[in-house]
Amino acid sequence: MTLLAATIPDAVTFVIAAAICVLGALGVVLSRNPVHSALMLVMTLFGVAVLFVEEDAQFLAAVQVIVYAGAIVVLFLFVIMLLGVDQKEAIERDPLPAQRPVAICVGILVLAEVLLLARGHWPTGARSVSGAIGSPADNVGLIGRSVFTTYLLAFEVTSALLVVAVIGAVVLARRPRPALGGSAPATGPAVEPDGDDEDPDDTEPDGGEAGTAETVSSAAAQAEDELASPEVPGP
Amino acid sequence: MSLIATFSLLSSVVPASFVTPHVNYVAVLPELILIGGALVLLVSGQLVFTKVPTAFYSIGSGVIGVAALVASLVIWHDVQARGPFTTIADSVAVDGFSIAFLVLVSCILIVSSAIANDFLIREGIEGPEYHVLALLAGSGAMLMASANDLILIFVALEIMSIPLYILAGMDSRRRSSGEAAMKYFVLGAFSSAVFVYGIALVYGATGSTNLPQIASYLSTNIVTSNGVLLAGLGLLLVGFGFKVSAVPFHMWTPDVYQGAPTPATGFMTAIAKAGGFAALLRVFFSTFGTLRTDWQPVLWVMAIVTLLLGAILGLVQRDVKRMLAYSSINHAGFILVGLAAATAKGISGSVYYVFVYAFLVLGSFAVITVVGGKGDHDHDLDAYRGLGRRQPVLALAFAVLLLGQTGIPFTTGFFAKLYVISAAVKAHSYALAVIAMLSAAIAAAFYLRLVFLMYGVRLLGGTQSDEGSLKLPVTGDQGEDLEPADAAPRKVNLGPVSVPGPTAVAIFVTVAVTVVFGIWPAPLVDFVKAAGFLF
Amino acid sequence: MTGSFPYLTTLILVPAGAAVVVALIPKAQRRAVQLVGFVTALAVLGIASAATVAFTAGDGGYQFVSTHQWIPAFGISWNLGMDGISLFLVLMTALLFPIALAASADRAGDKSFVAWILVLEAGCLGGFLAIDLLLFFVFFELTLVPVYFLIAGWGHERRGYAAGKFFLYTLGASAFLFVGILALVAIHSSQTGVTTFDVRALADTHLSGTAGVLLFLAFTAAFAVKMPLFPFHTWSPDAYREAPAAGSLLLAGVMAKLGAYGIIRFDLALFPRAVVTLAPLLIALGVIGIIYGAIVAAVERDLKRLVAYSSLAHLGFIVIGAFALSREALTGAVLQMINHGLYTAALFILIAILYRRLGTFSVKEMRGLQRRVPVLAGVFTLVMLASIGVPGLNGFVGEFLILAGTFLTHRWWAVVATAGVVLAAVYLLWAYQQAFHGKPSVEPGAIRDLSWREGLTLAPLVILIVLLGIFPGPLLSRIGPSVTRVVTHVEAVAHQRPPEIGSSGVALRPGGAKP
Amino acid sequence: MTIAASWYLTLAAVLFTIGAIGLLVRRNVLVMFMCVELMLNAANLTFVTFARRLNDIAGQTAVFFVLVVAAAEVVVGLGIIVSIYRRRPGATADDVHGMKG
Amino acid sequence: MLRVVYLVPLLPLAGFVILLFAGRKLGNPLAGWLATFMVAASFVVTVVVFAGLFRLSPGSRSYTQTWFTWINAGHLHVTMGLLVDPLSMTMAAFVTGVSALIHLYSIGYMEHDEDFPKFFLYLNLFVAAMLLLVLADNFLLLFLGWEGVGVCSYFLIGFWFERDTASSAAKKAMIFNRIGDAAFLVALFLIYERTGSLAYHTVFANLANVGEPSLVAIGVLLFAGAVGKSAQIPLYPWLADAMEGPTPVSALIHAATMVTAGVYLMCRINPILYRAPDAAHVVAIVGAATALLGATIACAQNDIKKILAYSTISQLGYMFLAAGIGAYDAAIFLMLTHAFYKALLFLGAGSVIHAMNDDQDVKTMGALARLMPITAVTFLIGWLSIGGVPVLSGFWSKGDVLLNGYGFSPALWAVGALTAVLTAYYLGRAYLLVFRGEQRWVEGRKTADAAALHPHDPRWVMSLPLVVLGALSAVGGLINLPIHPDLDFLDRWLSPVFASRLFQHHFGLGGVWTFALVDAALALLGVGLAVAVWGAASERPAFEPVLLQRAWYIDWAYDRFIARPSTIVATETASVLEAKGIDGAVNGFAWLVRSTGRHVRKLQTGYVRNYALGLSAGIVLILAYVLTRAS
Repeated sequence: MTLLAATIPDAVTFVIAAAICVLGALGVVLSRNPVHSALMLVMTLFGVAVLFVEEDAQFLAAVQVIVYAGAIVVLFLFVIMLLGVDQKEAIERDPLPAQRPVAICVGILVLAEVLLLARGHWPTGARSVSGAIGSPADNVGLIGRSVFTTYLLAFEVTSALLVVAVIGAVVLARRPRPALGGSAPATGPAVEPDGDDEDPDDTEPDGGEAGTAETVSSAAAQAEDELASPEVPGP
Repeated sequence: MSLIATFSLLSSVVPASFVTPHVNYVAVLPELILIGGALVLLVSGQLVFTKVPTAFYSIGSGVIGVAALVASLVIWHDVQARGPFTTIADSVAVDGFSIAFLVLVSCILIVSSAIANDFLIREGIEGPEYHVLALLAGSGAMLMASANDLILIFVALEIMSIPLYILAGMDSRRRSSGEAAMKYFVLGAFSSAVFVYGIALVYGATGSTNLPQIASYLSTNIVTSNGVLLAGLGLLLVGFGFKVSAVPFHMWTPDVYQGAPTPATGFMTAIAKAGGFAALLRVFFSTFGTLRTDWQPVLWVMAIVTLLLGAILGLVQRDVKRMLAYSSINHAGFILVGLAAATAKGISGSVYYVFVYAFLVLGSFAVITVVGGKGDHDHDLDAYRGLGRRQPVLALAFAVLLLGQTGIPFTTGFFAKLYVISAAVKAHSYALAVIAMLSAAIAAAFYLRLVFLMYGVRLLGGTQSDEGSLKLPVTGDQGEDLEPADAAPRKVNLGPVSVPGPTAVAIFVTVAVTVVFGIWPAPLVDFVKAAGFLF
Repeated sequence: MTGSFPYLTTLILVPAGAAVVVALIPKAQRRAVQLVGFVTALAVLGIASAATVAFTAGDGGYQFVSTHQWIPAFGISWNLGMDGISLFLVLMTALLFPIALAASADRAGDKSFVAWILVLEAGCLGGFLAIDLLLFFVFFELTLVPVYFLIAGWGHERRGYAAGKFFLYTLGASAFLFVGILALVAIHSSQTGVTTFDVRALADTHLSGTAGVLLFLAFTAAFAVKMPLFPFHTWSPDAYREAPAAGSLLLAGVMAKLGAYGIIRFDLALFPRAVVTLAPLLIALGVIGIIYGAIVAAVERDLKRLVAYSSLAHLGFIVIGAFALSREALTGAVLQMINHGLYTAALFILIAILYRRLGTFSVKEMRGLQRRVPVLAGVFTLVMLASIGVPGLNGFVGEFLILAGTFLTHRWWAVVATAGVVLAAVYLLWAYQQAFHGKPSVEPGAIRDLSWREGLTLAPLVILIVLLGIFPGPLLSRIGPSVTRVVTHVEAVAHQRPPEIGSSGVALRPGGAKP
Repeated sequence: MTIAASWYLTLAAVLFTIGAIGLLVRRNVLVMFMCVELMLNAANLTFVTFARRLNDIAGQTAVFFVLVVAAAEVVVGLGIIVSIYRRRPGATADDVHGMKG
Repeated sequence: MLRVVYLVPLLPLAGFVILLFAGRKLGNPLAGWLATFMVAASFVVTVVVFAGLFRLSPGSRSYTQTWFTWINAGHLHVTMGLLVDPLSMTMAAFVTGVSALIHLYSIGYMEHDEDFPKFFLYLNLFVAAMLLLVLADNFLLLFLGWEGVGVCSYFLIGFWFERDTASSAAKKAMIFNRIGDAAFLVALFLIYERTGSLAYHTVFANLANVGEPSLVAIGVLLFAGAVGKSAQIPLYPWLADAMEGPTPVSALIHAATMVTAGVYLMCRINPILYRAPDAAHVVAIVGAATALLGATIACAQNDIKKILAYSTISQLGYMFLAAGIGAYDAAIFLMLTHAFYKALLFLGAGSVIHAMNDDQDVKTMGALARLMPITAVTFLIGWLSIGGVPVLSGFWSKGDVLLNGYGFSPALWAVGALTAVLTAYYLGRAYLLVFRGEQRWVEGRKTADAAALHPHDPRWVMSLPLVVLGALSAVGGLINLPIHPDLDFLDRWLSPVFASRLFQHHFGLGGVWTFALVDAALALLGVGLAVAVWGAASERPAFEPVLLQRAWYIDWAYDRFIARPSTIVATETASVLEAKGIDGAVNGFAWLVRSTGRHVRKLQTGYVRNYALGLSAGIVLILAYVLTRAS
């Protein structure tokens, strides 16, 4: 009924945008192909952008489209292509049988709890503590102002965050350095035979049940790993 | 601040009634030193064309750490003189509490840079990245400690965490390192999403993200329908709980600790505990202190579960790093005990605990780094057999650190426990206190197992009976149901262990701190007592 | 009344410092290590004797009190004091350590061994001297570490198991003590506003019935395990068995007393009402311990474990003495702590000597030793008789006082406990018969009798065993006043207690004929 | 008269939940990250809505920061994925479970 | 003169100390001579003190010498001090005297033993302890001596410790004694609680305000102690086994002195028994029963020392009977004479055993009279004396007991009389089998050396004691002739101690004479019986029923119903309750923690999605809790 209380355009916009968001979100989760997921994500992002406009956050709406849809998702797609992991994921059945039902129950519970807690009166806080939103025209200016006043420090230190991101990308994407001494150099991507996923080189067998079996196998795995390190020509 | 200039040009549309807040640069000097230092370190290598030795970067970051320490102490005197204050539009609080953590983080950086140095050389990892990331993470931790605004806390949290994700994945030759990074990152991202949502809800419920304003709002108005507020609070707790690896948000801990490069693990433990608890304590105690009755029970339960689970699971580990991971969970429980008391004494107790634990854990992982040997492989219990004979000094140091974690008198660990437990007792939560101490006793079992392996097993000229003592079908014994060593022909180095100089110094420092402040804790106690009075 | 010379502080610091010195001596210098260790132990003995001489008999209060701030923020201070109860425990400790070093000649050059022994000495002395609750706890805990290393590093086959069990069991129990101490202090400071751990101040904390009982239980849990008291004793047979000679000797001789001492010093002083309420329970446990220990010992084939169980029995006596709340019994308990220390130490040394000769602790593998090693057998007999409690030897005086005093307050328990006298004879005589009587199993000259060195090690103990049996006066006259203080303190509360526990109040005066 | 906040916030909560569930059920690490993005967007929507209802700009600014953080996270996350995939192409989140217990 | 009394116990003690450190150097026989000298000297001192005491007026014949405070705690104040009064001096005199003789005898008896010095070491210690026992001026010091003699008897029974029988016998003796001692201790506690002291005079002075029940309890408990020490029912079996010790030991400890300590104790506490008649009756009845039991068993034994042992038990029963009815002087009188003739008999037996190469079976002896005349004669005197043949010492002492017994209750007299007959009979049997009849010690014994046996009287060191004791047994009665009031020296000498508490029989002189005749008749009946049965034959199964040979199966019963069950209990306790129960609980807890860990760790699957799920579960829980708090 509150919905009806709203003006028709608003209501229509909201309903459509909300539908887009939810469908997109579901699409992200349900589509087997990561590329589709990414596209679905874009859909949601657009929906959210629309809602931003509805909520007088024009600047954010723009940023949402430019940065999120324009940059982040594209980044996703690049990686997908780069790694060629666009093969379908079999989502009919989950190898961890309990996972999916439990997950859904948990999700529903969280949602239910949040809604129950809110029970309709969400915003209870003080009004315009750090300045009013003002007219759409001023939106950018006001955000800028609050960024450089209230959130000055936060804004400045985000620079550090970005530096971290850059370094991280460099460090992680860099190819493994030739190992010194012990394990042989792995200049190319050292692809490992599948099937020994159980035992990465330096993990111990779970100590609990004193089974010679595991320990020996771990020793074996270790040996195998020593052999596995030498590089195999990249794909 | 060129950035400000450029941006202010862009936003020239807004009316000129624009005054940037006054910035007290001294107040954030340590953070600035770290960030700036990190950047300098990063580029310095590229400016010269010759290959820069790793030691250079290590020394550099060490120096930067010292500078930060000095700066922190300067602020300390400032506060002593003027009392606590806030600056940069109330987004930074400068009080005894934050300074305690500034000092701590600086120390952590100094010590760990020494440890990392030898590791990087040994493993042939070149370039400044490790140190740069460490410094930036440090700055994040510092910001978490002094941040006075939820948004800033969130940004700081990320500044601290993301480098840790990267550090965890840094040893690309060990597959477990990548696995650690992945797990840490996925869960970290998940938890921080939850955290943001929590902030959003709190914001909605209180109308601000600024801690003092939230506090004043809560103290002045009675929130009639506080559902959203409490939900937000709960989600914040999730975010923090993840960082400090409190049960049930701990599950990343063992895997990440085991997979990450050992020195990184030590650094990660110390820094994450410091930053996480700094923010957790400030937000819950000072900001939401009025809601004490609402969150205390949660923390109470959380503390108990954390204590017990850490102790019990640590008992069945073979991998030393994993074992210490669970031990760190147990310690997190102790720190939560201090918070659960929700008194000034409890807070300073927790701070004290974080403080001494940082050194204990840094030292311990330094030893593990050394014993781990080239390739960072030898982390099985067996690698410690007879260490007391092979490398007596190292073994002694490790023993001291382990006993410190056990909480034996005349180590800092004892007074840390004393501090938080007495706070808990003062708050009449006797059960919590007893459970905590019992969990410490359980945890002692696996510390002792290591000690026994180092000293009890007569490696040289060891008789059958000696080995026999390792596989008795009964409890209290050293690692019996972790299958006896001779059943598993692991290739662990049982030869002499060489300790590189810087690491030796670092270990010595940690041990010294442990023992000296263990015997004469008064100065540290007084220093930390001030932390009990937040801005 | 502080002595001009800081006896107590030096008592603790000398061995501690020496431990560091020993740790710094290069490994090769076994001779130096041995020398430093032994000389230090003797020096401590000297200081302790000096303190004993300087001690004013007839004054029941704390003497040589020395107080220094330690952690002002917590009201914790380096607060030492000595009264009649701790005096002789300290002296005994100071005596047993050099003996322990001498008894483990083969290890005495082992620098870490000596260092740990010295640390242990510092810890034990600190425990007996501290009158600041937390300081006491610190030392109480600290003693675990050296013992752990002594057992783990130099013990017998199952040392790992034994050491771990001992450490964890004790640590777990002292968790309660820890919380108890803090709770007591919290209550006290909430009442008076002063945060202090000083026993004398805490003694007049007003505790509600339940609070008192709970705190009492928390404290007693730790002490009971440390002693050990039935049924918290099962770590002791293993620990005693696996520990090296010096370890078992000090565990039984000194560390067990830390527990008993804790009961007398803290339980009685701090929770009189709870003590009066729960005394029957504790006495019951003590008596059960006496009987039970004797019974189990009777079928024990391993000499060291046998002594462990006999200790269980003897400490049972000490416990009932402590909780009988009569001056005779309490005096007896304190005296018995000394006595037990002496003859148990002697027993362990003798057993260690036998082990050195025969390589076994099992009486099944010994036969007719009296023919081969008559002197050793003679000493063993004497010590055995002392621990059986034959009058004329030290064991008897304490035992008699305890039982007589207990009889005044808890008649039937005392009667049952007296049965322990018979049982003690059973198992010790049995063991003696197994090992020393019968046709010798070893050839003449196959094993040596007591060497001079061993003889000298045992001599002080033997002399004291006889001397204290005939002439315990000097001890009693110094223990007495302090004991009187404690008992009167408890009685002062006892008079306000509900009547049903009463009757002993009257009986505390013997001779008052009752219908 | 506009739409009541409840609708937006409920929608946000729903998005958040979907994102969370997605992270729990999907095995492709990339998709898991996308789900995280969903959750962040839910948070953003919440912020903006509150900002509007409280007539307070801070909420919008917060979104701004969340965007930055999200960007940084994605970069690093993708870096990690790349480094993992290099060792073992086509690995899903489930394949990486060498360390346990 | 009295002041030198401290020398009495200290001289033997000094001997002990000297032997302890120099025994091996002195060696054989010097050590023996030293020990003997010490005891003899102590005897001399005793006599001196005795004389000194005698010179005092009867009323003031009590002197306490306090050395130092032994124990002083709470209200308990115990001194080390000696009490000199007629009773203690009488005891001291005969203890030292007899001991001296037996020491002398031992020099010969033990000459071939490799542990010769140790033997005298123990003997001296024993004498010292015994003297402390009798001279103590308080109960605790008495208890010290009491335990001391017990320990010495343990050493001496187990002197030949390489024999398992010996060492077991020693242990048995010690344990039986400890049982009695436990009762003794409880008695002491009760005395202390009621009177606030343990010194004789204080205790006896405060008896007035002690309730009779307590007194009865004290009396009975002390008697229980005495029962252990003096081998009365039910704690007597150890004494028979104690014969494993060297014969002089049996003579000294298990016949003359230690075992009579119980009787001494009963006499010492006469004030208590006087106020607690019930306790006294218990003493009398148990004593009578034991007397009869011992006598019956002695009739069927073949081991000469066992015969004497049971005879001792029986005689001790007599003494307790006397003490119980309040005829303390009679008890002491019997104790003295018994010390003479029983020591005599043991030493005689000792010489025989010596001559027989340590064979003790009377059935394989015989016809030794002409080969060992001195031994035979003295043994004969001993037999007749103990049998109560007129004018020999036994006649008077036993007569005294029987007389009082009848005066108290004819039933007791009947038991006593029967015992008297049996006594005369079984010792007659022993004498006849050993010294008369045809010799059976060649064919009777399997051992090859049988032919090589040349039985003969021992050398003088051993014969002299025989002769002296023989003489004493013969004329010992003189010290207390009831026939005329002026002749019962002992009674009058002891009267200050017992005073009016003595039992007064009301027979005139005539009555006494009639009883004397009856006693004589009984004795002769016994003797006649013995001669009739054993004069010729050596095998009379009819007179040696198995029941008696097996000592009424009492030992068997002890083993069956006490020893074995308790062993089982102990084993079970150790293996089940201790190992599985208590220690099991401890280890069980550790196991619990550990297995919890082993199971909980399974949650740590390694799948990141599981971890995320756990995290979400945490969220759910927290929100759920928050929900309860929300308004």
